[in-house]
Amino acid sequence: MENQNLIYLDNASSTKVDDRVIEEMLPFIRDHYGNPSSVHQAGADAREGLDTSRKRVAHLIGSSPEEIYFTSCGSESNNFALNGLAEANQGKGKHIISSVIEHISILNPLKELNKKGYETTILPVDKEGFINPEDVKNAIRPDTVLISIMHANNEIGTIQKIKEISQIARGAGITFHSDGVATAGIIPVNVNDLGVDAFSFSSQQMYGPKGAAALYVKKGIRIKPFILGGVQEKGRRSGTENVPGIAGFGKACEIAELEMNPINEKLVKLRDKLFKGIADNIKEVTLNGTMEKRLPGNVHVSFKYIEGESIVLFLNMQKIMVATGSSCASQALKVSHVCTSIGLDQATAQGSILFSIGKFNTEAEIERVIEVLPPIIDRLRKMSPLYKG
Amino acid sequence: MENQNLIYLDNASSTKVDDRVIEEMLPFIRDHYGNPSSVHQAGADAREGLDTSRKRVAHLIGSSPEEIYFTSCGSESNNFALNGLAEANQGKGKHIISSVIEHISILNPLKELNKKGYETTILPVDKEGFINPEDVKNAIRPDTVLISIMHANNEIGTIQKIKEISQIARGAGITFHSDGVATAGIIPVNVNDLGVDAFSFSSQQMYGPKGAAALYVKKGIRIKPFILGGVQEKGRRSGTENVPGIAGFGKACEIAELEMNPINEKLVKLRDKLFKGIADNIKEVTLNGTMEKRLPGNVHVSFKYIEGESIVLFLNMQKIMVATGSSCASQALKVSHVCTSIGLDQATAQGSILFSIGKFNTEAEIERVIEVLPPIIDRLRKMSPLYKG
Amino acid sequence: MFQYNEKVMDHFANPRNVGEIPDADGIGEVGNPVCGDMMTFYIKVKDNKIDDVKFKTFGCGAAIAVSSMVSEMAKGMTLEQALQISNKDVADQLGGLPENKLHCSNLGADALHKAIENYMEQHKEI
Amino acid sequence: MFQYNEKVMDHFANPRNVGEIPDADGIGEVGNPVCGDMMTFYIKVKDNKIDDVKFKTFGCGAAIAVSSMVSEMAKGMTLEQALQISNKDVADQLGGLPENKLHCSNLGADALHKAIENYMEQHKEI
Ligand SMILES: Cc1ncc(COP(=O)(O)O)c(C=O)c1O
Ligand SMILES: Cc1ncc(COP(=O)(O)O)c(C=O)c1O
Repeated sequence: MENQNLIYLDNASSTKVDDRVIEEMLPFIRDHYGNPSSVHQAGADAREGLDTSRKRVAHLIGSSPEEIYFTSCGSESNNFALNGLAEANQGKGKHIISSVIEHISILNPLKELNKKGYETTILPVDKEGFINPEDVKNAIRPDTVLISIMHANNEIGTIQKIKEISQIARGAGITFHSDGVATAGIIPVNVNDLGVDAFSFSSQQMYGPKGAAALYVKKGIRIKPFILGGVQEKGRRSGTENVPGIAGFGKACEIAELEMNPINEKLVKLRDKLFKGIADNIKEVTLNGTMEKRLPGNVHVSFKYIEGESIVLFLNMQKIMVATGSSCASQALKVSHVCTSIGLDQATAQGSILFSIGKFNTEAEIERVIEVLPPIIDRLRKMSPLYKG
Repeated sequence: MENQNLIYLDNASSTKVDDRVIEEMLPFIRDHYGNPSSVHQAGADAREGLDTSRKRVAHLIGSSPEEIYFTSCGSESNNFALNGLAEANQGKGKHIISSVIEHISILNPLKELNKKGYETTILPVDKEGFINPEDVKNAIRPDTVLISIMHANNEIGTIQKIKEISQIARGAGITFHSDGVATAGIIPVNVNDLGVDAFSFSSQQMYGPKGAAALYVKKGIRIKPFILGGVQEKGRRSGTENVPGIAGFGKACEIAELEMNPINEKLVKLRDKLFKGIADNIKEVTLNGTMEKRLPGNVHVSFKYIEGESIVLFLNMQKIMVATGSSCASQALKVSHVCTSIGLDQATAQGSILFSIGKFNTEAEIERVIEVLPPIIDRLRKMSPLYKG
Repeated sequence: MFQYNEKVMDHFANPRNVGEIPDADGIGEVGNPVCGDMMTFYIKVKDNKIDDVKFKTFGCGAAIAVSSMVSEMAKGMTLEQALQISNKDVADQLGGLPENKLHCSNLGADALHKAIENYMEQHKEI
Repeated sequence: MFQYNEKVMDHFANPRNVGEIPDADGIGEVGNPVCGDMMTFYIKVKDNKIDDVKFKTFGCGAAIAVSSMVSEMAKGMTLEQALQISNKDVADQLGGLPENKLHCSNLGADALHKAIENYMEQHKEI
């Protein structure tokens, strides 16, 4: 497909890789092909790519490089964190606290931990998608070993009150993990400010390449290794490192740190413009999430009476790429658990669309969406047996 | 470092990426940045990269595409295989058979399984590095659930009698896994011929990029998922796929399949020339492994009285890149378990060097090594307290 | 590889026979918002044949394309013939549907059959 | 980043004082092939000072560089001074060694001390 004029508004799923990131990667694909574990210069050249990246990645979140473990994707970081932290601390107990709104790469490992004898308390969220820190406090038991609450939700964009929750965790001496895949590189993250003991984040959501992600583990926090073998990543995540991917990830972190503020000013403007454009031109639209503590590029809406995949397909015909939480569009054939967790009824949840705006989007693109969208919604509603309007 | 005139003879650790592979990857880095799970065209474009690759990867080993699970590295494939196959079949029993010569990404997970109540029988090898199929037969118990024997050893290059071993496994109804990281894309592999139920292999050992690998799991064989989350890789290995890496892996497989035979003719010539050049010019050298069933580019030798890292460093000063099994050169500070498993004494094992020749190496390069090496060995020996000659 | 083929996309983008028949002889409804697909079929019957058919569908690309295809197939058929149409026939006529759409979204024939049954119940000749 | 700095590489590539002293006044040996590093130090003593020092080393880059550096540091020192040299001093003089080399390979001072002790034992003035 020609990428010309493509309006990519699915930045929460994956971002276009920044050209500067690609430049950083290419020498590690072409020339520095040595194994970072090798003693010779070719190994050293590859190792240098890792070292540089580790510093940049650490700097983005205010950690030290030694606290960064590279992984292959956000899901791996989350699996690593949950299994590794739970099992390393199981002497203390087997109770874990998390929330309904977590990514499936948290929820599914928790189910597996259930089978292994762990008990889990899955906290609800309010209709804006917030976990109540009081609920966390009340869920704590003497045998609670781990709390995992995501930093921001990738669908509805709600940014949780992580500082309040981490204080509660720290007060109770419980290890606290947060899934930051939706936030690192997008909004400011400082692991010390946030008070997290472990933090998952990923490259491909911040204009870096796929295939690289990280888990921050605070010095002194015990974690069981995830992949066993050689001593890569201090033996906690063995296997030859994806050097080009990691180098790109590092560059993406560096760029994100430097350019985040002006980008977010722009994103918030585009977001609000799109919000308004939709609300002004289309009836019976729900704006999901919250306005105050929301990811800058996130426009998550539900169009009543119609189903999301067909909206995505019609927009796709106009070269506009967006995501939906509808069951038909999910490979698992389930409607987004995030949509239902904030209280949307099934039909409304099926009609949810996420426009996730990224730094490469322009005002003209947003205007085009506002122009193209209403007739599509109208057409689908006229086709719907639920629409009586 | 300038790569001009660099003589890279560490192809067992990592290979230079073929230019055609890089060409295949670039569109997936630059243009097709969508998430393969997305419904829109950008997602479809990325998905197509995965589909094409899966077909090519499967074709290389004679499997069907549905039997291929993409992972991030050989170690992950091995961890996935051992944990996944053992746990999915533990109803049958908790005994696993493997060998002393396996890669640490097999041996370490086995130790971890030991802690979880599995018993392991770790078979010895003879001085050429062969596992005796009879030993496998004798080790089988009623509660044996899994046998894992590597296809070829990455250090000494010995190719195991996998067909004989798989027949024994099949005869006893036991799932059989083989680590083929050192063989797939290098020598012919057909999983049906070999009779394996699961097979690990990786991109970076066959002129493909780092960050992509695979586990073949025969249809009907049960395996527990490794990373839980979304339904990528049928839910057995969740997480956004490293699309560019996987696309490159596929291309590397395609190229390997087409060009393997002439490459190996060349490699065997270069290998034998290097063997001879070393043996003719340097005294007290042991040639490790076996001559008959040996990886085509593998020259593994031990120089008595001296230590490997210092050989590597002196060769590195001549821009010649090789590997050693010495403890100082390993991040784990242990001498290669492969060297000791074939009966080398500690001092000799410390002086082991692997020259792994690849398709980009030339005869002139081999000649240069033969010229440069003897004075280095001589010099180090003169420095050694063990050398009395 | 895009998940839907061209024929499916054509029926999705330009669905035939969308709408309601206010004085329908039979109405059939299948699905619900939980599974993500709902279809309502309306038929007019004349001389034991489907004289007109219209539908309304809430659902994904496959559901809309299936509805459109069924309506096209059914028009002019005798009721008996129309009752023979299976969901699989519809998928075949569309040149195939993605694996994961075969069950939830491929309900067009069922909706049509319900409409026919609805008609028959009202016109039971004893 | 190459694992060794330039100074280490210089001492590794051009080690000072390699060799044996056939009529050494003291000989010290440390390490063994299992850990991968072995060093033998030979000293000549004159007026309570280290008049000459030579070594032979089986080992990695760090081990060879450390041996070379110790030999250079020790030459001309009184025995008491030489006994003060610590492995850490040697690493410092080399501008640092990789973390994982600090323990196994950084044994030069130990070998020197053993050679001095060996000399002292033979020359105990009662
Ligand atoms: C035989 C064998 N198995 C497994 C591995 C592990 O592969 P990776 O380093 O990609 O994790 C290697 C790596 O060299 C290997 O040679
Ligand atoms: C909040 C969050 N966590 C985890 C993940 C999983 O990341 P990956 O797909 O890279 O495995 C995602 C992916 O979108 C996410 O949004």
